Amino acid sequence: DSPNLGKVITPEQVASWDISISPDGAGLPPGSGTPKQGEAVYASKCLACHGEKGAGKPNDALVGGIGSLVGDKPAMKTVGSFWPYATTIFDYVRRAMPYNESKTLTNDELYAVAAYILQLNGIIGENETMNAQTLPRVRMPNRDGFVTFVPAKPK
Amino acid sequence: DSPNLGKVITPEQVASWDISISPDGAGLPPGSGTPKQGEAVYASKCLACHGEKGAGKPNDALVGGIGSLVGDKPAMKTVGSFWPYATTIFDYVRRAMPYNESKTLTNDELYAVAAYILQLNGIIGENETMNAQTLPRVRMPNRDGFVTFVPAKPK
Amino acid sequence: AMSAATGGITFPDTAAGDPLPVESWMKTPGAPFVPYGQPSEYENKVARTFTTAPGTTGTGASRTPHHLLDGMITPNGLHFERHHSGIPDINPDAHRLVIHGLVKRSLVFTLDELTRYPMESRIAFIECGGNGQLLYQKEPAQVGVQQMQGQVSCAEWTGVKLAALLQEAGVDPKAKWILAEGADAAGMSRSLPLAEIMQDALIALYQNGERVRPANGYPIRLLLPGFEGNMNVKWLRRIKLTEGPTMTKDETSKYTITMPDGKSLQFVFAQEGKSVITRPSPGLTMKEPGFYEITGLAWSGYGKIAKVEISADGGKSWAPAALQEPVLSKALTRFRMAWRWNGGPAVLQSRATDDIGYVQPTREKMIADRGSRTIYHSNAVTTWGVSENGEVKHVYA
Amino acid sequence: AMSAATGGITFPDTAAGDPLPVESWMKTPGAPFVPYGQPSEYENKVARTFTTAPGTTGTGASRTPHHLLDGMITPNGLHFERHHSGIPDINPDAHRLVIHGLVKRSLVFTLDELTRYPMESRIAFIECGGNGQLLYQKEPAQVGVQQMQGQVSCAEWTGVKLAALLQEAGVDPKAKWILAEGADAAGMSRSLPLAEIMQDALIALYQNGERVRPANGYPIRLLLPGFEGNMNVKWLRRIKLTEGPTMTKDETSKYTITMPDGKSLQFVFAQEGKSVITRPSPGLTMKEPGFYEITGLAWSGYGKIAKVEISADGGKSWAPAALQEPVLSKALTRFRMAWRWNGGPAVLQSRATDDIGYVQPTREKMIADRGSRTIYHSNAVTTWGVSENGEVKHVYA
Ligand code: HEC
Ligand code: HEC
Ligand SMILES: [Ca+2]
Ligand SMILES: [Ca+2]
Ligand SMILES: [Ca+2]
Ligand SMILES: [Ca+2]
Ligand SMILES: [Ca+2]
Ligand SMILES: [Ca+2]
Ligand SMILES: [Co+2]
Ligand SMILES: [Co+2]
Repeated sequence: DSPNLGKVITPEQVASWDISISPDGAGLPPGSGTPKQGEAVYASKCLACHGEKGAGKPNDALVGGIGSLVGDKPAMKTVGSFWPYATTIFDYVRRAMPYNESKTLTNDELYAVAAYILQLNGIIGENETMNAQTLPRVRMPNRDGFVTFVPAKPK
Repeated sequence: DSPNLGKVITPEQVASWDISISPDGAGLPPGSGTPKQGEAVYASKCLACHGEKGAGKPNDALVGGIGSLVGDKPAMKTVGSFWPYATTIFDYVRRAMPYNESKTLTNDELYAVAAYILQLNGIIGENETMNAQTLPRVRMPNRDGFVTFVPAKPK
Repeated sequence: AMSAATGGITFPDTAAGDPLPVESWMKTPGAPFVPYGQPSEYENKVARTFTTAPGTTGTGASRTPHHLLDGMITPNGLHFERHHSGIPDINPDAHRLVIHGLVKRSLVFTLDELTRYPMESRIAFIECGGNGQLLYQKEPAQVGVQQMQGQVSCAEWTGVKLAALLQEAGVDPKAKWILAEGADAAGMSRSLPLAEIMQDALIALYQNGERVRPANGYPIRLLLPGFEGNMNVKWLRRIKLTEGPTMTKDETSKYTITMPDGKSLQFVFAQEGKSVITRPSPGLTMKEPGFYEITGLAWSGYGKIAKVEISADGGKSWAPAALQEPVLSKALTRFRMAWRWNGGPAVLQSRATDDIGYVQPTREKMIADRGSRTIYHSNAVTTWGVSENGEVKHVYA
Repeated sequence: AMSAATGGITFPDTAAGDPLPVESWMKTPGAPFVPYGQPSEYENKVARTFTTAPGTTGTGASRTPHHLLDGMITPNGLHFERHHSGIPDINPDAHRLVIHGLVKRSLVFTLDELTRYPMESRIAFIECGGNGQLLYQKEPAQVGVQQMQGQVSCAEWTGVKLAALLQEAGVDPKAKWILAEGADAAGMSRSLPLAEIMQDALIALYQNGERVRPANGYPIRLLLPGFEGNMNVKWLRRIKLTEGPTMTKDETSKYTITMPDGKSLQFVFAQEGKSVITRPSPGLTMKEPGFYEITGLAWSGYGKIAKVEISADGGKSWAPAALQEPVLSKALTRFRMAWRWNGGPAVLQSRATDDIGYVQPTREKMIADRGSRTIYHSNAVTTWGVSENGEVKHVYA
C-alpha cells in the first residue's frame, strides 16, 4: 500500500532535463560539428578559462598527458589522456559548461567543441565531423584503462 | 589516575560567588533591616516592576493568595502564600533582583526588602528586624505544604 | 489533483503537460562557500517562537517547531530555551567552574583545563518542567505542537563527568546534595540529589559536535539526562556540596506540583514518559484523502521508550508504531506509522510506554490524579482532531 | 602552573589569590530570544576552511574543523561541502524529482508530495572520495586534521526510501544502474549500481532535524550511507534507470584510483575503514606534561567500527581505545583513550578495524598497493608527531 503521490510524466515533458548521454551514444541529439567550427565556439566561450588550444590556466587543461599514466612523473590526466568515452565530453560540456552559463550551448556547438577538443588531442582528424553516429565511435586512448574495483569481503 | 587539573581555591576567593543561603540560615551575611527601611528600598528599586505594596504588574505579585492553594479558584502563588522558607527571599533577591542590576544590593538592603515583603504579607510585624538570626526563624504560612515526589518504580 | 483510489489500487495522476523548466539555478553558478552555514532562506518560518515577561530581556521560553522537523536530533539553532535573565555573553577565558562546600579541597577550573578531561557523549533530551502545561487548561488551547510541546529538544551532548571532578575534590560523606548555579544575571540555581546524579551528570562543553550554544549554556552547562530541564543549569559557574537542599526559588516557588489538597509535590526530578504526534498536527492541513505518515516523538526520563501506540479514534483502539533506531535511553525517540486518511473526521493520539513499564497517562487520568492547580510536569496524551476538510486542531478526546 | 607529579599522586596547584570576579554578565540581563540561534562570537574560529578553483564561484571543497569538535554529530553549519558550481538557491516549490528511463511509468514528485511519504532516519557519515589525499604526497604536508581529513562529516539524515519510489514507478528488469543528477549549474551526475543501493538509499529531506542545508543539497539530496561522497548527489532532480553506467565525468575523469601500472580502478563505492585522531592534533599545542585525552573519529563504509587501536610510539605498540556508544553502521564513531604525556616526543596513530574485519592500512601499505598516481580514497593511518615542547605536527612514521 504505497502512497502513490507522484504524477505520470511524458518523455516530452522530461526531455528538457534528460541531458545524459550513454557511452553507446543513446541520448545524443541531432546536429553535428567539425573541429574548425568548434575552434570558433572555443575561442568565444572556453578559451578564457581553459587556455590557448586547451592548454589550461586558469582552469583544467583539456589537452596533453597522453602516455603520462605510467612512469615516474606525475600523471597528467586530461580529456585526451584519460577520458575513456568521447560521449562524456558531450554530456559534461552540455550540463556544466561554459561554467558561467551552463546548458546554453546548441547541439551543433556541442558537437563542434567536442570535435575541436578531440582534434586538439590528436584523436580525430581535422576534417572529421562529430554527430550522434560518429561521436560514440571515437576510440579514446585510455578506453581500456579502467578496471572495476573489487570491494573487501567479510573476513 | 585522574587528570587533577583544577587549582585549589580558598573560601575567601570563593566568597564573592558563594551567595546561596540554606533554609537553616547558613550563608546569611552580617547586617539587618526593618520593613520600614525595606519600603524605601522597594520604592526605589522594585516598585516599578512589582507594583504598589507588591501587588504585582507588570511582573510577579509578591503579596497575596494566602489560603488560595485549595478550593475552586485558581491558586495564587506568591512569596507570602507559597514560599516555604524566608531564606529563599534573601537568596533569590540577592542573586536575581533588581532584575536589571542583580547582585548589587547591600546586605542591609536585602534584609530590609525581605522584611518589607514579609510584613506586606502579614508574616512579620512592622517592628521586627530581619538579620542572620531572625530571618531563618520566620515561619512561612506554607512551610508544611511540600511533600517529596516519589518517582515511578519499575514494573 | 486528487488520486483516484479504486479497489485498493491507486493510479497516479498525470502531471500538467508543460516541459520541465530549466530554472536559472541550473544554469548560473550558485553561492560561494561560507565559513559557517545557514538554512535556506525559504525555511525561515522554521523558527522558534517565544514568550517573554513584560519589560524584561529574555525572561521566558522559546519553543522548538517540532511540526516542521523530523528525526531525533534538534539542530542547535532550534533547541528550546528557558532563560531567566537573557542570554549572557560569557567570555570563555574568564569563565570558571568552582567546586566547594563539603569537599576535602575546593577546586576551580578554567575551560582549557576542563577541555583536557576525558569526555563522554550522550544523546539526550532536555524538557522544561513546564512543557505541555496547556493541557491543564479546562478548554483545549487552539495552538499547535510547537506551543503545546515545544519545550523539549534533543542533542548529542559531550562533556566531562561531574563525578570525576567531584572525586578530585574529595566528597565529604555528609554531602547529600549539590547546589548548581549559573553565571547568568539571574544566578539560576537548583539543588540536586548527589546519589541520583553521580552516574549520569555531565559538565557539557559540546552540543551536536560544536561548543554549547550561548542560549544553551555556553561555555558549559550541566546535563542531567532525563531530569527536569531547569535542573540542567546553564552557564554553570559553581557546584556547592551541601547536606540538604538549598530550597532555591526554582525548587519551591516554581517546578512543584500543587495537588488538589493544596500540598505541593517537590523534587520531581525525572520527566515522566511522554509522547506527542508532530505530523499531522495543527497548522499542517491535509489537502486530500490518501496516504500520510503519522510521526512524532516519545521520551522518558526513566529510560528507554519501549512502545508507542497510536489511536486514530480518540483512544478506543490502539496500534503499535514503529520506533526509529537507535532507541536510546533518555533521548527523543521518533515513532512512525503509515496511515491512509479516508477523508472523514479522525482523532489522533499517541501513548508512550517506557522500559520500566511506565505508561503515559490520558489527560483525564493526569487531572484526576493531580487536579489543575499546577502547570508543571504535564505528560498526558495530546490529542489532534482531524476535520473533514483536513484541518487539524487541538482537542480534548 | 604545572602539576607536580610525585609517585603517581598529583597534587593540585593553588589558584591565584584574588577573589572570583563578579563579571558584568552576572549582573546585567543578557541577550533576548532570537528565532534561530547561532554559536557564541567567541567561537568564530570554529569554521570551515575552503579551497576554490580560480575564477569560479564555489567550485571546490570546504572542510569540517574536527580538531575543535567532539561527539559524533557534525553541526549543520560545519558539515563539509564539495560543490562543482556553487550552492544553488533552489525554490522548493519549483523543485521536482523525476524518475524515468527503464520504468513502467515515469513519475514526477513535488516536495510536498515527497514530504508525505514514510520517512526513515539514519545517522550516517558522508566522506568525499578525495578526503585524506595529502597522504599520497611524498613529504608530510604541514597541515592539521581539518586540511588533512576535514572532508568527512556525520549527520542524522531523514528521508524517503528511494526503493519505495522506484517500486511505484515499476522497475524494468533490464535496469541495472541509475543515473542521479543534481539541479545545480554543474548538473552533477553519477551512475549508481541499482542492486547495491536498493537497501539503503534515501532521498534525504532533513539533516539533523531541520531541512537539508542548501550547501548539502536543499531541498533534497541522495544519501547512500557508506558510499563515496560524490555519489550522494545533492539538489537531486532526476533519477534515470539505465542498463549500464552513464560514464559521467565524475566517475571516469575523477574518483578513480590510478594504479602504478596506469590502469584505474573505477566504481570504488564504499569508503573503506578509516580513523583519525582529532585531539591532540596540529594547532592544539600541549602546554604542559600531564593528562590528555586522545580522541578521534573512526568510520567504515562497510559497516560498524569494531575496534580502534592507538599507538603513541609510531605503530610499535597498540592499545584499544574505548568506543563511544552508540556505535552505528556507516556513522562516525568517536573513540577515546586516556593518555598521560610525559613531556617527551611521541608519535600518535589510530587504526580502525570494522565489523567485516577490514583493517585500516598504514600509509606504506596503501602506497605499496596503489602507488601515488591517484588522489582518491586515501584511508591510510594519519600520524601526529608530538615534540618535546608540546607542538603537534603531521609526520610520516
Ligand atoms: C569561467 C570559467 C570556465 C569557462 C568559460 C569554461 N570552463 Fe570548462 N571548466 C571550468 C572549471 C572551473 C572546471 C572544473 C569544474 C569542476 O571541478 O567541477 C572546468 C572543467 C571542464 C572540463 C572537465 C576537465 C576535466 O578533465 O575534468 C571540460 C571538458 C571543460 N571544462 C570544457 C569546457 C568547454 C568546452 C567550455 C566552453 C564551451 C568551457 N569548459 C568553458 C571553467 C570554465
Ligand atoms: C525591571 C523589572 C524588575 C525589577 C526592578 C525587580 N524585579 Fe523582581 N522580578 C522581575 C521579574 C521579570 C521576575 C520573574 C523572574 C523569572 O521568571 O525568573 C521577578 C521575580 C521576583 C521574585 C520572585 C517572585 C516569585 O513568586 O517567583 C521576587 C521575590 C522579586 N522579583 C523581588 C524583587 C525585589 C525585592 C526587587 C527590588 C529589590 C525586584 N524584584 C526588582 C522583575 C523585576
Ligand atoms: Ca496522485
Ligand atoms: Ca580563548
Ligand atoms: Ca526555568
Ligand atoms: Ca595542576
Ligand atoms: Ca513553500
Ligand atoms: Ca565531487
Ligand atoms: Co522549565
Ligand atoms: Co568528493
